[in-house]
Amino acid sequence: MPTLNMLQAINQALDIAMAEDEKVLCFGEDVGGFGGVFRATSHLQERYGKARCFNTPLVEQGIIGFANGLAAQGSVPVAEIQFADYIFPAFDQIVNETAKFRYRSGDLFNVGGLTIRAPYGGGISGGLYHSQSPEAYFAHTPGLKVVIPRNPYEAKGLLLASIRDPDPVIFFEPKRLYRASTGEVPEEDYQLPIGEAEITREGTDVTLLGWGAQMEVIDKAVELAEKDGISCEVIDLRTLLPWDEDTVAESVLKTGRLVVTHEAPQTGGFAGEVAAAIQERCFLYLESPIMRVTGLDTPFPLTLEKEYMPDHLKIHEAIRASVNY
Amino acid sequence: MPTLNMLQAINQALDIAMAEDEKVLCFGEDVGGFGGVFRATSHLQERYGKARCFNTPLVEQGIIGFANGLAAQGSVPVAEIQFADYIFPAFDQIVNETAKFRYRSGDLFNVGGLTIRAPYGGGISGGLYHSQSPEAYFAHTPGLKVVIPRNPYEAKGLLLASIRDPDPVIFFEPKRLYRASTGEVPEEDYQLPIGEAEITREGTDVTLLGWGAQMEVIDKAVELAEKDGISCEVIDLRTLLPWDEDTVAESVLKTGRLVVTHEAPQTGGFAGEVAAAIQERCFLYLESPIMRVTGLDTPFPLTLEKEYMPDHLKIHEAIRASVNY
Amino acid sequence: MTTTADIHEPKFMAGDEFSIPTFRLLTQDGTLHEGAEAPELDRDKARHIYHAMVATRVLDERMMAAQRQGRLSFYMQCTGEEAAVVGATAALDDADMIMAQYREQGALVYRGFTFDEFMNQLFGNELDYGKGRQMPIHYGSRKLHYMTISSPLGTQIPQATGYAYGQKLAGDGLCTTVFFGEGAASEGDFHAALNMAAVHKVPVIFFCRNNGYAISTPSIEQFAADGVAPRAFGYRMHVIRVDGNDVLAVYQATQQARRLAVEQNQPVLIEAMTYRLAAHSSSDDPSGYRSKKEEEAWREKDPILRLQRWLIARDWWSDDEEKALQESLRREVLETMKRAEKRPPPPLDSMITDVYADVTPALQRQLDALKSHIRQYPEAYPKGARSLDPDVTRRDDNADKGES
Amino acid sequence: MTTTADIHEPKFMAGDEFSIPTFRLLTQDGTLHEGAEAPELDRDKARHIYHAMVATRVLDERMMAAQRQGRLSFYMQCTGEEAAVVGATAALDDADMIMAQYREQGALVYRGFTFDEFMNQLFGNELDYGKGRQMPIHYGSRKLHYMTISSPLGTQIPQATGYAYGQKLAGDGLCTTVFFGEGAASEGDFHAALNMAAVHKVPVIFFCRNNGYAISTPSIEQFAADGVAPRAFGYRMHVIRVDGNDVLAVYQATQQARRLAVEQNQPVLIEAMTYRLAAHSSSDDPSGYRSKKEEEAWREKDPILRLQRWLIARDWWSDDEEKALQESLRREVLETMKRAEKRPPPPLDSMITDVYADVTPALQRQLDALKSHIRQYPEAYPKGARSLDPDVTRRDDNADKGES
Ligand SMILES: Cc1ncc(C[n+]2csc(CCOP(=O)(O)OP(=O)(O)O)c2C)c(N)n1
Ligand SMILES: Cc1ncc(C[n+]2csc(CCOP(=O)(O)OP(=O)(O)O)c2C)c(N)n1
Ligand SMILES: [Mg+2]
Ligand SMILES: [Mg+2]
Repeated sequence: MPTLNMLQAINQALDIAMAEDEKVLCFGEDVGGFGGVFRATSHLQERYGKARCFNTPLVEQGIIGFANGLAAQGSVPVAEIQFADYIFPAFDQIVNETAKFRYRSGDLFNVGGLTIRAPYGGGISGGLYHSQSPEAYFAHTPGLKVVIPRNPYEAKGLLLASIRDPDPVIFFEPKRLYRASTGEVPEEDYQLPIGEAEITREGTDVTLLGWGAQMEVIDKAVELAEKDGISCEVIDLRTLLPWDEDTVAESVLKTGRLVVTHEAPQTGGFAGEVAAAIQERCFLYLESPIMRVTGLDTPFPLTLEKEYMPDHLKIHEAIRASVNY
Repeated sequence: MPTLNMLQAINQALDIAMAEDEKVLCFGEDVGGFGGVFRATSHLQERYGKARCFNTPLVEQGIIGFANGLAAQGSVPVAEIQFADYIFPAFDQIVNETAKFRYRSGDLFNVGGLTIRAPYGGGISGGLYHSQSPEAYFAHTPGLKVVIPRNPYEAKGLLLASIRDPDPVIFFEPKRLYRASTGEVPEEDYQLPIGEAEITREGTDVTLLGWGAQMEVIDKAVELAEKDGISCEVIDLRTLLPWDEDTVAESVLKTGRLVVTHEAPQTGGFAGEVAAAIQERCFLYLESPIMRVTGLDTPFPLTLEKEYMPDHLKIHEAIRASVNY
Repeated sequence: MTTTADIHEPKFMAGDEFSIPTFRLLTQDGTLHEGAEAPELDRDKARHIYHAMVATRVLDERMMAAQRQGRLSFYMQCTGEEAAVVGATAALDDADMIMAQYREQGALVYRGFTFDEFMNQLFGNELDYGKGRQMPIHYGSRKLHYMTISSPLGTQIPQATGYAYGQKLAGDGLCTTVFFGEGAASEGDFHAALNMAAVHKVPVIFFCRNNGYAISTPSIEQFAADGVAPRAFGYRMHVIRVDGNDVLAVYQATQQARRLAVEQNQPVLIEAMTYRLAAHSSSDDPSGYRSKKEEEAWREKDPILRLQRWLIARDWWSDDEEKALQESLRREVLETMKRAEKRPPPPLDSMITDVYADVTPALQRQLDALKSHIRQYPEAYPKGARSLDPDVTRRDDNADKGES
Repeated sequence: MTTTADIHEPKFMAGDEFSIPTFRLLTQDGTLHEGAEAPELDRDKARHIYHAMVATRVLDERMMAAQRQGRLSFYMQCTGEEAAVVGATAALDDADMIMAQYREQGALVYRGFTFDEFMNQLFGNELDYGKGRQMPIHYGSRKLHYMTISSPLGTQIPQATGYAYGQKLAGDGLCTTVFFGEGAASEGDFHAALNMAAVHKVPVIFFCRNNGYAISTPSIEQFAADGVAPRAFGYRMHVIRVDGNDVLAVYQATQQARRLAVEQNQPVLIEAMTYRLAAHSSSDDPSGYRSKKEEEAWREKDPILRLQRWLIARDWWSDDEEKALQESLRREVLETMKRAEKRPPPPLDSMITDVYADVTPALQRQLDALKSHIRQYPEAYPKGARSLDPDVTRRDDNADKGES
């Protein structure tokens, strides 16, 4: 199997989707001839023409408004927002329109064909506006699906599934991993399930839950914890909305402990949802409080980014605190 | 003391703030001569002139962009968004700009003078787009303050405090109570503290937490519960960001039980944050899981609104479930 | 990049260098303006247009009355603007997509949306295609190519650009027409939509109803420019301003705009100058912000009367027919309203369907919990409790949902 | 409401009826165009302008080189656009607010932002006014009335309208100038800003740097119109298009725009036609989307050389002075860079200050927890661990933060 980085895997998924279905279109700022500022859409315009892969004017609310209309018409738009930090001008189109299109029309119309791709997350010296993790905003919005891959293999399979999913999907790509994460990726077409978490490591003492780039960080923390003799079960949530409560709850019923981590600020972050739901379902089995290892409740910093990040050391400490509670 | 409804109390607060400080300006769609579609800004243009109270063009992102600039200049804008459902076109200006203005500039510039008022919430047969409770989106945004009053007295005191607060405040007004909630309101200028929850009823068996229009609903549920012999402590959170964890935690340490309620959909709603934080702080004292009574994870419906709402009966059932766990 | 001339003295322009005239054909008497020629329009089509305008007016008047009586929670009239919307719709192919704001019921009437269909939406009953989820007036019809209305203003404008781009790729010779008010044109989405349409050469018609007001805000507080039309120059887009109370002019302008859109992939902006004769909605009282005198002046420009006079002059219409039409329409409104009022609400399950294509396990759990709660307190939730009763025959959700 | 003429035949306009000329004074030789007159500009001011343009160029070249060497994480040049920004700034009152996009370092140089101040921001050290929170090039200076840059595009445009409205109410005779690219002008915020400024008669100058590209996107894929200037007609706003590489023309146009803004509360749109000669940023390589030939053609229109020739022709500048200036600037850049690199990072406490006016209890708890964590692993957080050391003398946070 060829070894690809995450960008190559994403590019391959787009290529497969466009080759298979001429209704699939890719567009966004600099997405056309240039292939996107991260080159995720490289060569797609060459292969599928300017009508199907193109630059848009610089207006995110327009990109998603346009994409909503296209999807309603029956096309399968894959719209790129250049950085997740710049998805907010499109917030109204996403939260009031995309998310509610099918419901409000009684399923006369829907924008299920829509996929929104956006690089997100920190660790690249991006400061306030090239580092944000806005997933929790969208995970509070019924009607959307929110999907985040942790490595190239997952990226390809989940992106293909997202494009073909009958509901609109926001696909956040951990940009820190774009070139840093490499792995074997089958050349052929395959899909990974949306709405299902994956247990990436089995263990008995504590459950670790994360998504995206945090999975790598969790793995490093788990290595440290296993040296302390703590057996960790690791879950990649993969889909934040609708999220796979059952898999997480079953794991916690077994381990009795849960640590959830994300880069976004703690207050109102998605770890809160997980903690709330799991304490309710697993109350009598919990041996220690569910812990959250997250970004600080501040905008994203630059010089002190390392200090801000929920890194493996902080997660390791949380694992210890959870086990020794 | 005169009896006012919530709109009159809000109008009085704006009047006092404008009379006291000529830097205070009120604007928004239909806010000028007409006094706003709910008449919250009645007579302000007459009294303070068109330069200080005026209609804006119909563009929420412009209203808040304009307000951010005004606040940075040293004015004290009170911008109205006609319905909270229409705040999303301004999401970028609020989340990327308002919230981060002071931090990113190292306090060279700030928009602390800004207050954004918006009617929110259901119960008025408004369907998807005149009923939403978007507070959780903003409560996940460090740099903002989010304040919600439960009655006319609170509305006046909290709004005056918000306008004068050195940080930007989003002030959500439970529109179902605009005319329905009446009460004694002192004529003079007074302020209520931002960032402090209020215990509105003391009790020993279970803590009930809410904000805005849900406080009235909680009170009805508590009446039922007290008939069952359950002693309820009721807390109005009042400020969602930054929220008063200490007051809630102290109460739960005493009662051992917590029910949180809001109208917004459950997943990713602010009750999740409260549950996550409180289970961590009060773990050993909790006698039952923290329960959430919220809207469904759907857009807001119309005909079946009553079924959707987290009403007193549902809260009463949750109280029972919590106590009988 | 630009290729314009040079000047060596600073000279500011402000758009007063040119002006955009108003295209008119019919006078209020029903005669043609001097030099004007009527568009090709046969008797049947002219009567169809007229019938749709009158039916819209009757529906509006009756439903506003019903709202005043407390039978309906909310209503919005389009009185005074019937010519703009019906005239435009008549110029389109019936399969062209229409994306409306909320004051375009005339387009639906023209395309054959029945009073029953209107009523089911207005009363949010079990036959409402929207399953009782949105406020009254949020109509939609898939079979009539009329996108379900959404309350947030302006959002439909870039959606129309996208929809039409899809139509262009599909190559089916259709276009999209999007209606919006001069107020909504202030939204950022308007700018995005027109610019993208011009850049990507999209077959879309942007139809602005400039009716003078956005709720209480007069258009002079909405923009400083001479209307919305001059904005087209900023996108290098074709534009025409038309008398919105002149159905013949609107019809002809839209017909030609459609040709530009479909044959040349040229988006077009049409600004129809008209007036919102009624209140903004049943929640509004315009006496707080405009004069009776102003309203009167516009009432004299009634677009329906104008067309009627033209038809009568051509012997295409008569007073008797008018009387019969008015009566039958009124009767029909009352009958359909009664039917719709009596229909049961949508079933409880409709609370969680259509959030996603398939109901998620979490939503199913929430519904199940809600159902057992309602079983405990059936009197508190009369609408919901209905569908718990196993005797209630539930309609097949998928039958006749305006699909075809 | 409009007051235009009537027509009785449908006629579409598309803005080709008029065109917006380009205002130019200086030829590339440094001579005046025929019929052109130089603006009033004394020797000192002309040299100040020239100095600022050259200093900006030198700073850009050196810092991009430093970035290439890995000394700096990121950089953005404004090469080729110095005349547009410095010329405009020179025409303003020094107390006028400037809201920039990110390619307007020339304005700061002109107003006296020192190389030390630039470097402290670029290296995000403890002297950075922004406390090391934003990426390089996000400068701000309160004392120089230069709003701290924010990366989201377009957001500063309506903010400028609001700021200027406040200035108008304050009655201090000042205005706001907001700079943005032709790409950013596609954002919805642009539309909001210009419309609101025209309606509310706000003393604001919208200065569009049309440099042909938004990263890789050429302006023909950004808009179909002849540049950004014609949009002004849509708002009934004064507009002028100017040769952005002609500092005299930019200076004079801005001077007159400022007069319209401050004396008549007329907002003005200025479109400066120029070219982004360098890459978009240090992360970009333009060879993927444009030709060397195109770049060469524009390199010949160098705005600095053009002004230099004009100055030399008037005996206001000499080759010797040029040499001395270049040398001293280069030396200064190197010295200040070295100083800034060596400075420590901002203290740990700066992680939680300025989120709110006062640190909240929750944030204090988060910082305390972070501190004890760092105490456990000091080697893992070298920057943070520094400020735990009680020996490190921490700077008074409030001293000299560009306040006055
Ligand atoms: C985004 C958004 N903001 C505000 C509103 C509230 N609102 C509903 S209608 C209206 C006025 C619309 O005026 P216009 O576009 O001119 O249409 P008209 O009512 O005149 O037909 C307003 C402000 C809304 N529905 N959506
Ligand atoms: C809202 C937003 N969207 C996207 C970006 C990413 N981005 C940064 S610069 C840029 C191009 C800007 O082009 P233009 O406005 O013409 O300015 P120029 O770089 O040419 O000076 C883009 C797309 C951003 N910073 N903000
Ligand atoms: Mg209107
Ligand atoms: Mg540019």
